[in-house]
Formats: sequence, structure tokens, C-alpha cells
Amino acid sequence: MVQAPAIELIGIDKKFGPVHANKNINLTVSKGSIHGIIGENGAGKSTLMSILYGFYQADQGSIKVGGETITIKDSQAAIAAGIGMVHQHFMLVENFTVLENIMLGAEGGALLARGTDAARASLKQLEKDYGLDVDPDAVIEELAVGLQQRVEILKALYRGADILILDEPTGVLTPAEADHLFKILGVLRDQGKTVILITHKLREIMAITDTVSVMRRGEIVATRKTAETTVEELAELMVGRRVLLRVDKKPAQPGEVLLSVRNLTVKDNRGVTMVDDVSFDIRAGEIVGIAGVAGNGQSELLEAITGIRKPVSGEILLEGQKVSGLDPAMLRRLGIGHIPEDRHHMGLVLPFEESQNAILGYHRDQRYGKGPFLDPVAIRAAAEVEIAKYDIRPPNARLKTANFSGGNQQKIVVAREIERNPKMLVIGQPTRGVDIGAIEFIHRRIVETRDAGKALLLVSVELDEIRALSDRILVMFAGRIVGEKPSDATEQTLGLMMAGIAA
Amino acid sequence: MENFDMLVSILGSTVRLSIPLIFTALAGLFSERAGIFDIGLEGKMLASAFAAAVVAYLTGSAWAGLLGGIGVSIVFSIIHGFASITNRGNQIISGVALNFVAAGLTAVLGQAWYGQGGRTPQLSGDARFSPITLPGVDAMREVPIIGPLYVNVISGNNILTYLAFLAVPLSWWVLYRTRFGLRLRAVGENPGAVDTAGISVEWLRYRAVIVAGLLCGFSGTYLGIAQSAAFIKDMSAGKGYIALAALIFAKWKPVPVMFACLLFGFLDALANFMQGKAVPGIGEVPVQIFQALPYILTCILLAGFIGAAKPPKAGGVPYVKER
Amino acid sequence: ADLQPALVYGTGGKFDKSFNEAAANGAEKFSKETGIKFRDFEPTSDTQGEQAIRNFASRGYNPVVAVSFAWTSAMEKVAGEFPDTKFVIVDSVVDKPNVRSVTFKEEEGSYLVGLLAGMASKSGKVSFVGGMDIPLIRKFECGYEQGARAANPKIEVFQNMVGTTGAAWNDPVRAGELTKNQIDQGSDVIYAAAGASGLGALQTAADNKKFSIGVDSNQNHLHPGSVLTSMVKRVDLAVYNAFMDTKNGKFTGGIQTLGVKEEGVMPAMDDNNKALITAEMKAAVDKAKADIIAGKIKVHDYMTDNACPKG
Amino acid sequence: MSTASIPLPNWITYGLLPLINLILAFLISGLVVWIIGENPWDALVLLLQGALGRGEGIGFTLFYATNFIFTGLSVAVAYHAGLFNIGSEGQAYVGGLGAALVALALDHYCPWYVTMPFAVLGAAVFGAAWALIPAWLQARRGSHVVITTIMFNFIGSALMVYLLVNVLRVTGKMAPETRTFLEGGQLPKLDWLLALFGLKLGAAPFNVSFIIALVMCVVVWVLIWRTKLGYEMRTLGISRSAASYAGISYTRIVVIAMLLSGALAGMMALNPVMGASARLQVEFVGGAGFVGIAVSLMGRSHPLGIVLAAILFGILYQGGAELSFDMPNITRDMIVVIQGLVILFAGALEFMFRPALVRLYLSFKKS
Ligand SMILES: Nc1ncnc2c1ncn2[C@@H]1O[C@H](COP(=O)(O)OP(=O)(O)OP(=O)(O)O)[C@@H](O)[C@H]1O
Ligand SMILES: Nc1ncnc2c1ncn2[C@@H]1O[C@H](COP(=O)(O)OP(=O)(O)OP(=O)(O)O)[C@@H](O)[C@H]1O
Ligand SMILES: [Mg+2]
Ligand SMILES: [Mg+2]
Repeated sequence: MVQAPAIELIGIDKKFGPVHANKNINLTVSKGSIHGIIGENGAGKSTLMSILYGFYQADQGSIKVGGETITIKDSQAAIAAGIGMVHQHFMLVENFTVLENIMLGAEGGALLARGTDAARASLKQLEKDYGLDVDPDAVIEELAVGLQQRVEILKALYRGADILILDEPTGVLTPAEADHLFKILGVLRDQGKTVILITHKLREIMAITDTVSVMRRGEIVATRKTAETTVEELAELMVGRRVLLRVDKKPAQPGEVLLSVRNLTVKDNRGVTMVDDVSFDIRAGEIVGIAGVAGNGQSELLEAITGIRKPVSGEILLEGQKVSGLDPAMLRRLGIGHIPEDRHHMGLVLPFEESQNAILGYHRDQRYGKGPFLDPVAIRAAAEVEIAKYDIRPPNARLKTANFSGGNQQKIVVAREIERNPKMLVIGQPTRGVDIGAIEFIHRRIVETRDAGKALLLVSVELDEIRALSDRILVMFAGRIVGEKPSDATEQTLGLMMAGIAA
Repeated sequence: MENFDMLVSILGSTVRLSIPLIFTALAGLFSERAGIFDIGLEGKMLASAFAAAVVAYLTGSAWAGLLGGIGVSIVFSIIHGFASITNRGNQIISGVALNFVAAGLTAVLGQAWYGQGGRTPQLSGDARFSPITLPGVDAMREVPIIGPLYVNVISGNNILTYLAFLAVPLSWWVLYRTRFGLRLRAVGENPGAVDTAGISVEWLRYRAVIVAGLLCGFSGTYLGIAQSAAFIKDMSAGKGYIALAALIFAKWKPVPVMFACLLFGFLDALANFMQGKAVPGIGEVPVQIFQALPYILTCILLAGFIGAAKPPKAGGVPYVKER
Repeated sequence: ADLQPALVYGTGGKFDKSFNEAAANGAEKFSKETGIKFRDFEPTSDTQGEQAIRNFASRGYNPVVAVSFAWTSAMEKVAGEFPDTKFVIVDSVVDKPNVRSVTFKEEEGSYLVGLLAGMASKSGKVSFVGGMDIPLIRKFECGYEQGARAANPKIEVFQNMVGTTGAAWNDPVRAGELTKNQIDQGSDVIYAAAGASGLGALQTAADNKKFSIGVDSNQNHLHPGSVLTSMVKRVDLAVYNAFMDTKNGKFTGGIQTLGVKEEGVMPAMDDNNKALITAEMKAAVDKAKADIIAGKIKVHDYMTDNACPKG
Repeated sequence: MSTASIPLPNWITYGLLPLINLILAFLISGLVVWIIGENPWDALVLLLQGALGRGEGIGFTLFYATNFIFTGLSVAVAYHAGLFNIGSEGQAYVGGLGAALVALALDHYCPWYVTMPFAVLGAAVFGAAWALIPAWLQARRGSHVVITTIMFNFIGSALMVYLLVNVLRVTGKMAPETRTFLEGGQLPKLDWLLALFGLKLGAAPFNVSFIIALVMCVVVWVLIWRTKLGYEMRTLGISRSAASYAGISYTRIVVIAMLLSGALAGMMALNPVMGASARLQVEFVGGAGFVGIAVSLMGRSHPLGIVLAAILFGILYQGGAELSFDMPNITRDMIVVIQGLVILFAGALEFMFRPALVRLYLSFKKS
């Protein structure tokens, strides 16, 4: 007899208001396999899995688990059906201990006392079975991200999950940690569990999965046996056309040192040192990339250079002049542009109309209105020029910014910052959540800016992007610059440095 | 000895004035630890004081009054929940709105039913919670130091007073030793974690605000039919806000909440006591200063000069899954 | 034309068992005797008074009686707008030809209840709880103090005010707490002149088995055995007279001051407090009354100099 | 399907939705009226007649509306910067002191039109001053402005009573209030304005402050939508992180927004103090600061909406007074109930009907 598949999704459809996140999706995952799902940002992977986990409700479609149709009206139902999920954004209570987090929702009785001992015991057991050790009494916010993820996996296993969904688990891990995770997943599969692994990293898919499904714009466009496909084919399926994984650019012509960072130390809001005694220079006409796993101080470094966060010590010099401690408005006037890492939280005010966002940060400029006043006509005219030049669609300066797609929103930010002709441009995650067409466009603009003799600092968690754009690569680990490599350094070399293993 | 008697008197007054604060602040504690800010404590207290007084008057039973007070207070809680949990409205606006509704409705109904300027009829006997004399009072009277404290501060309060002090450890126990408490604390920090653990965020938060309603019911009842013998228009007189301040001051923890409330109660008692008396070295201080003192002090406390207060992380933010 | 009298209360509500209720009683009495109906209105906030007075005047009500000093400025304005309407204000003075201002010598009545308090006190300490801290209430207090001292020169008199805003008339909790403080300090007779807040004072006194003294209306029945007496202020008489005088065409403007002599203020004696007032006390009161009328005793009016002589 | 991000046309968002919420608030108020044994329909008719039936009623309606325009603007300006100022009540109260001091100082020497600009300034400065500490606490110490402004309402009330009772009161007079201002300290009535429409103002204290209020509406509109400062306020109000990215100082904007908010609240005092009673009295604000919250929410924080909402509440206040006169069972506290319900439905429950409306709208568009 043929074994029933672990999961069968039939005709799943989901809309978030105007966004059609999942379109009539059919997917089968066989028991005891590792099934990969890849797709670009915003393709609908998380949405689909959250539906399976009962976090969202599908508008249409049905779900079979182990051959039986069940309705998953909430996560409780999913857990009961043996499904566990590790979310892209961890679902942990930060000021709780590991034990409390694991017990939450599976307390084993109205009073905590009894359940606690049982939980402790089975945690020990899981630790032994899968090599997932973590101190049960540690408080989550004091744990490293890798350990937090371990807690998430333990949470799922503690609830008796047979089917484990991991949503982009490696985004926050170093390559070495990722390899360790994959080993654990292998053990889980060998014990008969089913794993669904979401990622958009092709390397990972090839390394660990048995089968792989590709999502694009809310649809599953293909499902392949991993052994029978190639990286190139998957990439093409993902973006819908042949991809050029490199950027055309001439060698850099570095000029004078424009920006110097000297012994910079920066703390985050909790008072933890995130940037630790960092020094480097950037010359006019070059792109310096900073590689590193997310959360190793890159964000704080960018914020310090652009004046959003006050450094604790050290200094930043622009053309030899001390600029550390100045506020972002002042720095903009001195010629430091900034494409922020998160357009939704920093780069844009979503409820504003497009033209209003096109002046954000430069709104005090006299060309947008005399004295204390703003001149809407002038603002709109200026915005329309950028819209045309950057092919921002729809070409409507009065449209609410929230109603532009991710790629076009990012173009609004890029246009604003590049068109002010800064001496120095600080760029964080320039293409996160942006479709491939826009990626190419933005990359080209960045290279053009370099060729116009500007100094650029680029931070990205996408190693490919760093390697494609940078002229020099600095690797950041635990708040320190652990080394510098030329742009042709291999992924492996950089990966080891990002893990803090080699310099 | 004169001074000691004064102290005993002030302490007795402190206890009486702290009780509504303790109940109310604990109510706020449950609500806010679950992530629902509740600026409507004031209104709930007022509404339940009215309901308690009306029911006690109609039935002649203080216990029935308590039930009435709790019932109405819970209704207000549920409306607040409906606005801020189900409809994801602004919690502060909802609280402010309910304060107005309570202030207006109690006055309108009170005047329409009893025609005493929004007051309810005077209660007596079993319709009120009267002071209880604890055993051994007579024996204790002669004991120095402890005696007067026992007789005048510990004994001679009504049952709700003792319940308030019981509610403090009970709240602690519920919050830190039960499943409900674990989930409640979790939902105020990260509702997503609760949701993905298969627990309904909405229902959990509803239960939290209902507990808040329950406790406010006690405080309102205390005001209406224990501390006084009738409901009077606007009788909560800002106590809900003071309780809120105490809650912040106590960093959302049950036992410190009690001490914060006792502190504010003490200030109030001291203000009453110092009225018209000369402060050594300063002379007679205008009553207004004493009256404003709790509020001034709250601002100073809030200014964080005594250590910053960190509210529950998800507090005030509606849980929105789908945009 | 038919007589259409109107009455605007103070903000404590019609059935406040005190000041407003006294006014209502006066109007009821008139109504019962003459069969003429009257309209009344209970403002619940200070801003409402003026509109109510004007509304009555503009609808042809006459006379329009407003009790409470809170309507002074309102009365000044409206009386100017309706020179043909007769107005009466109680507890305040408005200098207009068509306005009769009725004030009471509260200090005299308070002197008498102070005398009783001084005699009833065993501890040698008596106290006073006032509502809003205004000169009028200080006037009560001052007379009370003087009376208590007349009974016992060594007596200690404490006083507290509930507050300084209109809310002070409506805060029995604080009044009760102040009373408790005073009791703790040894007071065994508490005189409350605090509107509805006073109910809290009387309640606390009763709960603690001390004497209290009510105000404005006869409040002796509230806690028989505990309420020693009440400083009755004949607001009812003022209202009744205003209606009656208008009916009989005998209305006069100007200031009327009702004291002990006019029987405008007096300590209430009835069955409820019969047991509490000894013959000796009764005699002392009667004598003091006579002396006041005769001018032999001068009770100081706080409002003349905003000061209360000590001792 | 979630509907929150599906856009609706403006006439629904700014017209129909608030209207539905308003109607609901009134329906429930009607229920309360019915519970206390009166006929809600009769009550409504009396209310409208009282507010709009005669010139004098209209005058009173506009007089109250003037208060609410100021306080509504006050709440709105803070709201645009992301601040919920519950302290307009106290700021208006203290603002009254500023206006009164100017009037007391100048009324002997100047005609009203000379006194007025100084009084406007005085009221604004005092109101702003009362918002300063909460603003500073919010900006620098992170203490929530909602709590601190509530505290400052209480403190302000204690302060004003102290001053009125002990400093400003006329000796020998009972009420804690200043002397009556002479003509030079009074704002003239706008009887000519109503006369243009053939109405008689009567005793209604509808005065020049109304015009100041309308001017302030224009000023606020320009400020919020046509100045760099307004841009910064709106940016901060929506996204604190975007503001810090743009180099907009949180402290500066919070303090400025609160000062402006306090100043507008303070100006409200001109209307009752110099326009109506010609003296500073205790508790003259009478809840207008709190009504401002409802007005601002109803009016969607836009000056035009605020004027309309203020007139609505003016009708409620004036009509309510007349109503309570004719139906003594319905006291003026009924207005507080309605006010609370309006805040509840227009504020906290503003989107209760949105999903249904979206569905209706979508199906309507399809067919
Ligand atoms: N809660 C939500 N409310 C509204 N829209 C949402 C929500 N979650 C996701 N979306 C939208 O649905 C689409 C699919 O999002 P989803 O998170 O499933 O993509 P993804 O493939 O997981 O992308 P990523 O690689 O960035 O994680 C996107 O356009 C996104 O903006
Ligand atoms: N938060 C939002 N609110 C309103 N509309 C939105 C929102 N997010 C997305 N949309 C709408 O949904 C459409 C799809 O959004 P999405 O971000 O998935 O675009 P996309 O197809 O990935 O486009 P692009 O290729 O430019 O990234 C957008 O064009 C936009 O009009
Ligand atoms: Mg995802
Ligand atoms: Mg996209």
C-alpha cells in the first residue's frame, strides 16, 4: 500500500486585502522527507505555511494531513494534527525563561507546578535525542539568536510535532550554525519526521532537501526532485526568466579618503555594545561592502554613521572633518545620503502621498518652499522628475505611498537619496523584498553613483549582492570588523569569517 | 505619645484611603499585563459604585450591592474589550470614552431615579459593609505600641478592606503560579507567541479585562457602600488615575502595587491631616498644595527619577494579524 | 396675570437633605397653601444657572428665586435684562432694584450650635468640617468657634475644609475621612457645613458614636442619637416669603438679612434630639438667643474683615 | 479576507463612516432617554429647537462651538504629532489666567481691540506653559503624556483655585472670581453677524472669539499641511523611526506640538472669560477641554471637520440645556453621556463598520 502523504494542500487561496498572497495552491509533501519551498521575498511562502499552521485562515481550499481532510481553524488544531512551525520572526516571549516558553500552551494543568517538572524531564530527553541542548532556566532575551531558534524547534517537538515547518531558519544563522541545523533536520527525517524548509537560498535547497517546490507571485510554479534539478533551473523558475547573477561594472577608481571611521563603539537601546571599536576608510569612487550575519552590528554601524544613533566613543570624519554626534539633518546637508535598511520603518512614511516622501529628510531645503512654508506645487514637480527618471510605477506623485509595490517603494527611496547628489551614500539592504527587475535597476544606479565619484558603504545580508557590488568587502562579526577581502573572495572564505572562525 | 496617636490615626486613614486604589491598581495590572491599557479604571470604579449603591438600596443587602457593582464594572470591561480587542480600536480613546459614559450615565440615572442631584439614597444597616471588630480588641487595647495599631489600624475595617489585602497575594499567585497567569503575562509581551501556541489571544485578553472588571467592581463597591453610605456624583474623584499611576510606579507587579497604593493613600491621609496645621519651619501650607501633592508626586515618579518603568511590550497595541 | 413662580436650586440637587431641600419645602408650602404651581430647576453644574434663570425670566415666570451664592453673577446679568421681573437671590447680594437679596446671619446660628457643642463635649475638643473653602463657610466656622468658647473657654476647636472647588460640596468620602481624623484627635462633636459632603461627616460621626451637627435643613432625623442638633437656616422661609410677597403685591427689592432675631437661623430641636439636649443646654441657648437679640452678645461676622478673632 | 487595507473613497471614510458612528451614538443616547422614562423623539425635537430655533439659541450654540473649536484644534495639533493631549482642560483653565491678567491690567486704559491681541497672547502663553512640563516629560523622560496631562489638569485646578480664592478674589465677595472687567477687557458680541441673517442674538454671549477661532482654524491648517514644521509633526505622528531617520528631533517636535496645543487650548479661555462673563471664575472651562477630544476625533483632526463637530457639540450643549429645562429628568449630564458615546464610536470603534462597508462597496462596484 502506498503511504499517504504527510501533507496535501488543495486549492489554497488567500488574499490580504488587495494583495493576492496565495493563488490556488496545490502541494503534496510526502512523509519522512525534507521538502524545500523557495521563492523570492513576498512570493507567499510564509503565508502558505502559516495557513497550514492555522495562523491564518485560507479564503479557499482544503488541507489533508496523513490522508485525512481536516480543518485547521487555529494553531491548536495544527498542533493536535502533529504540525509544528518555527516562524520567520520568532514567536518567543523575550522576558520568559526557555522553560516557560516551551510550556506556554502546553502547561499540563491549570497550575504550573505540576507541569514544570514534566516539561523539564522531557526537555532533557529531547536534548539527548536530537542534540538540542539549551539551559531551561535561561531568559530568552539573553540568548543568542541561534539558541533562540533552538528553543523554537524544541517548542515544536515538545508538543509532539511529526511535521516540522521551518520558515527561513538560516537567515539569522552563520553558515556553520546553518550546517549544524541541517544535521539536526537530517536526524529528524531519519526518525520519520517530515520537514518543510522555507528559504530563498538555493545552496541550502541543494544541500538538504529531497524535493523542492518553487513559488512565484503567490503560485507554485514547479515541484522537482532535488536530485533532478540544478541551481540555474531553480533560479529561473523563481524569477520567471533567465537571471544574470552578476552586475556589470568597471574596476573602481578610488580617489581621496572621504569617510573615516575611527575606533567607533556603539551601543543599542538595551545598552549592549553592538559596534565594538571599529575603524575603516572609504574613498571616493569605491563601494565598500559589509558582509555579516544579521544582528552583528551592521544596523547600529549604519545608524551611527548617518547620525540616527549617537556613538559611545570613537569618531567619524567626513573629508577630515569630525561629523560624529551630528544629527541626520545636518549630515544630509554635509552630503551624507542614506538608503535605510527598512523602508517601511525608516525610509518612508507610508500614509503620505508619494511626493511627500520624495522630500523626507530634505524637506527643509529652500527649493521645496520658502522660509517656514512648503510649496506643494514645487514638491510635486520635483517628485515627477524622479518618477520619470526611475520609472516609478504608477507614475502618480499624489498616490498614497502604501499603495506602491515593494519594488517601487524602494525606488522612491533610492531616487530621493541618489538624486540629491550626496558625497557619500550609506546603503542598507537595498533590494530586500524587491523583485528582480527592480534589483537590477537599483544595482545599476548604485554602480553609476560610484562611477560619478561618490563614496558608498553597502550593508546587505545577501552575500551575493555584497560580492556583486562591492569593490572591497569588510566582514563584521560580533560588532567587530574581522577582516577585509577583495570582491572576488569566495563565499566559503567569507562564510567562515562571518562565523568568526577565520580572519 | 501624642505623636504616636497621630501616627496611628494617619495609618488608619491610610488604610481606608488605599483600599480602592489597591483594587483598582490590581485591576489595571491584570488588564495591562495582558496588553490592554486601561485608562477607563476611573469610569469603571464610578459605574460600579453607582450600581452597588443602587442595588444595595433596592435589596437592602450589601452583598447584593457588591454583585451589582461587579456586574456593571464587568459590562464596562467587556465594552472596552469589544472596542480594543475585537475591533482593535485605540485603547486610550476607548478608556477615555468609557470614563465619560460612566460619569454621565451615573449622574443622569441617579438624578432621574432619585432626584438628589445624582446622589443615591442614604444606606444604613445591612445595606452597607460596616466595620468589623476583630477578636481580642479589648484585650489588646492596653498593650503598648502594638495595641493601638491593632485596635485602630488593623481592626475596625470592613470586610472589603481585608479582601483587598488578600487580593494582593492572590493576584501574585494567579499571575505567577497558574496557567492563566503564564498565558496572560505572555500575551502582554508577545501575542504572536500565544497565538502560535494555539491559544486564542482574543479570549485570553477578554478574560484579563473581565478580571479587571471584577476587581474594579470591588473598588467601586468599597467607595459606594463601604466607605460612604451612598453614591455621589463623580465620587471616584480621580482615584482611577492615581491607581494607574501607582501601577506604573510599581512597575506592573502585584506586591509593589500594594505598597505604591499605600504610599498614595498615606499622602492623601497626610494631606487631610496637615490641613490647616503649620508645618514646622514653613508655616501653614495652602490646602491646595496638599491636594495637588499626589499628582505632583506622580509626575515626579513618572519622570523616572526613581528608575524607568518598562510597560508590557505589547501594551496598547492591538493584535493585528492581517493588515 | 397668573402668578408663575420659579425656583432655581444650587448644584447639590433638590433632595440634598439640606440647603436645596429647605428651599423646595418653602415652595411646596406656598403651593399647598395657595394652590399655585411653581416650576423649579436643578442645575447640575455652575454653567447652567444663568441659562436657567434667564429661561424662566424670558418665559414670563415671576418671581424667579435662585438659591446659592453661585448664581450671583448670573443674577446680576439677567436681572438687568429683565427689569420687570422680580428676582430673589439667597445667600448673596445683588444690587439691582428688582432683586431681593436674602442673606442669613449664619454666624449667629452657628454661635448657638457651637454653644451646644461646647456643652455636650466631654473631651473639651470639638470640630468643624466645611465644604468649599469660601468666606461664607468660614463665617459658619467662626460663629461656631465663638459659641463653643462661650460654653467652655478652654475648648479646642479644629476645622477642616473638604476642598476648594465646587466638588467639595459633593465629596462625603473626604468629609468622612476628615471627620475621622478629628475624632482621632479627640473631637467628640462635629459640625458639618458642607452640603452633600456633610452627609459623610454625619455618617462617620454616627459610626464612631460621636455627636454631629447638621446644617441648613433639620438633619436631626438622619442619625437619631448622634446628630446633636442642626443649624437650620430658613431658606424655606426666604422662598416662601418671596412667593407670597409677590402674590400679595408686597415684593420689595433690597437686602434682607435674617438672623436669630428674625428667626432666620436657629438650632433645631425636635423629638430626634430631645434626649440629647439637657435642660441646662436648652436654657443656655435661650439665654444666648435673648442676648444676641438684645445686642449683648456680638457674634463676629467673618466676612466683614475676613478674619476670625481667636479667644 | 481582511479588509483593512482595501481603500475606500473619501466620501465613505470621511463622510458616511463618521455619520454612521454618530447616529449609533445618538441611538444609544435615545435608549438612555427612553430608560429614564422620557420620549427620545420629543427630546430630540426639544434639543434641536433649543439649539437652532431662535437667534438666541443659535448664538449660544455658536458660543459653545467657539470653545470646542479651540479645544478641538488643541487636541488635533497634538494628535498630528502622535500625542494624545488630555490636558486641554487644564491648559484652557490656566490660559484663562493669562487672558484675565491682561484684561485686568489693560481694561482701564485701552479699548477692547487693543487689549485683545495681548489677551490672545497671554492666554496662549499661559496655556502653552501648562503643557510644557508634560511635553518635556514625554520628550525626555518617556513618561506618557496621557498620564501627565491628566495629572496637570488636577494640579492646574488646585493652582487656579488657590489664586482665585486667595489672590484674585475681590474682598467681601463670596464667589472666588476676579472683579468684572471694564469694557476695555471685554470682547464685543457678534450681534451684527447674526443680524445679517435676520436673527436676534438676545442674551447669547456669542462674541469676537468666534472669529479668532476661525482664524486659528486657518492657521492650524496652514501649519499642518503647508509648513515644514507641520510636515515634521505629521511625520513624527505617523512614524517615530522615519522621523529620526529624517533628522527630525523628537524632543523638539514633541515640545513644540504640545506648546502649540496648549496655546490653542489656552485661547479657548478668551471666549468665556472675556467674551461672556467678563471675569475669571472657578471651573469656567466646564469640560470643554474634554469635549475637544470628541470634537477632534469626530472632525478627523482637520480644521474643517473640527468646526463642523464643534457646532454639533455646540448644538448638544445649548440644546441640552434647553432640553433639561423642559424635561427636568434629563439633566445636562446627558451631554456627557453622548460625548462619551461619540468618542467611543467615532474614536475607539471607528472602524467597526468598515469591513461591512467594504464588502458592500465591493459588491456594489462589481454589479
Ligand atoms: N499579515 C499580512 N497582512 C497583509 N499582507 C500580508 C501579510 N503577510 C504577508 N502579506 C503580504 O502577502 C504577500 C506574501 O507574503 P509572504 O510573507 O507570504 O511572502 P514570503 O514569500 O514569505 O516572503 P519573504 O521571503 O519576504 O518572507 C506579500 O505581498 C506581503 O506583503
Ligand atoms: N500595505 C499595503 N497597503 C495597500 N496596498 C498594498 C500594500 N501592500 C501592497 N499593496 C498593493 O498590492 C500590490 C502588490 O504588492 P507587492 O508588494 O506584492 O508587489 P509586487 O507584486 O511584489 O511588486 P514589485 O514587483 O514592485 O515588488 C501593490 O501594487 C500595491 O498596490
Ligand atoms: Mg516569509
Ligand atoms: Mg514585491
